[in-house]
Amino acid sequence: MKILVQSEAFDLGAEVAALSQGRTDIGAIASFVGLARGMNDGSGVQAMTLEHYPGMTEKALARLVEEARSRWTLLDVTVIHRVGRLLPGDSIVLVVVVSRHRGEAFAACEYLMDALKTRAPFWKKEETQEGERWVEARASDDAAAARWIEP
Amino acid sequence: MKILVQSEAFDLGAEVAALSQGRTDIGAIASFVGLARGMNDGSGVQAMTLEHYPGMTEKALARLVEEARSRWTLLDVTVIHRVGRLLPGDSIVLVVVVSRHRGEAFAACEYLMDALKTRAPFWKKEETQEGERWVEARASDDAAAARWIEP
Amino acid sequence: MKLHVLYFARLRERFGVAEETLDFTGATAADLISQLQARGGVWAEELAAGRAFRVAVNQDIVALDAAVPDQAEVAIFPPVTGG
Amino acid sequence: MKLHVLYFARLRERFGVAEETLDFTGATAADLISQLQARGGVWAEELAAGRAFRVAVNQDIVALDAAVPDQAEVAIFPPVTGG
Repeated sequence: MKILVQSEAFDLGAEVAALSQGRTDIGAIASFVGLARGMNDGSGVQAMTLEHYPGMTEKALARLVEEARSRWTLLDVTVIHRVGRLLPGDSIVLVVVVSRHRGEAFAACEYLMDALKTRAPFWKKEETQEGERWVEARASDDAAAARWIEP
Repeated sequence: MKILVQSEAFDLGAEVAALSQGRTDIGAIASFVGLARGMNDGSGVQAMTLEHYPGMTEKALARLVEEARSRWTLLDVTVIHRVGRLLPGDSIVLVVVVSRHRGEAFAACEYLMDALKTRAPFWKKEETQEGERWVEARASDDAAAARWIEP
Repeated sequence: MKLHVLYFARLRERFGVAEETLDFTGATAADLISQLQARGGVWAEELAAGRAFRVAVNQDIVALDAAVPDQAEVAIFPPVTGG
Repeated sequence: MKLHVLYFARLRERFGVAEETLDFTGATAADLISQLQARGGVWAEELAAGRAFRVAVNQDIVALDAAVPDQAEVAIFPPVTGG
């Protein structure tokens, strides 16, 4: 398990290779990369700044990964989230899950993204033509996270 | 849309970069890589050979991608499937989907893998200690594909 | 009419044939399967009712009641196992 | 007792404070929110009932009825928007 919060860019290929190289028990690698878009809610976005809660962030991400590992049989997980100022097209977040079978890798990867969006202490501020604005939480993210709550 | 059937290895990082570089409209990149495992159904697998139906394969994959694009709003898709002899740890298949929002990228990526497993003409033959054997189709793959059939 | 028939994977190995051109007097994929079953031996065994195989006509997987046009490329193969 | 209180994102900007140490005589997170609301102005406005904010005690998000122990690190912030 590797969890990083960093300002630097990450390398998807290198992270996947680090998880899988030299192993012959992995059948499935599911990965997700989230990128900063140049347009959001109808406004051009020139840049965004990601703030976080140092100390809690790593702890919250580790908990989400542990939850995923208790739900599905996973072989390894990497989560990297960037902070600081990012430009449109820049990568923001990476989640890679490796497992024997694809169903588990897909489910855990999507679960981690949905959980991260609602439970990890990151906040986005966008720079637009109309000035700066904090991104508001989305009801669609709450709905996505709620899908995983077991009855 | 890029669809390739090839014996050569592919490079996940390079394929993702080719889809996303220079764009600022992509918010989500979901990708899947399937690997050859060294153990299957309780037997050690020394190697496998992937056979396909040249001509139909590309056509079948293109149809699956078109189906995914008609179901979800996607920005681009890459599918690469290897054929020939592969060793444990080697990559077999790559699916990358880019879209504005993560829900669509995840759904389309998983849909494409489930559909490919049941509808694209590839066959695996494994070399084990007990000799060669053709891999049998799995009921779990049929069940996974059936999830996407709309009522 | 003439058909070009292809076999893949386990069926190719069992039949010992990768492709052949044959005369066909039937109308549907089921008629072609019956014609091949009539060869007996592994043909009768592998194409028996209840055995899992797939038929593609001109590179589309079809149901057994599908029509087979003249000069069609017909492929017969086991359920697929790629990915 | 003493609490170390942190504010993030929009709330940090609105309050003009990133962190402070304060005396607390209540017991729960709701008591702390009441104490801060009593400052009036942006505090009363942003922490009013019905406003969306989150409270973490010692780096775990908690409900407002959660107990706040002495020397706790309490963080108050808007709903998160990362990823």
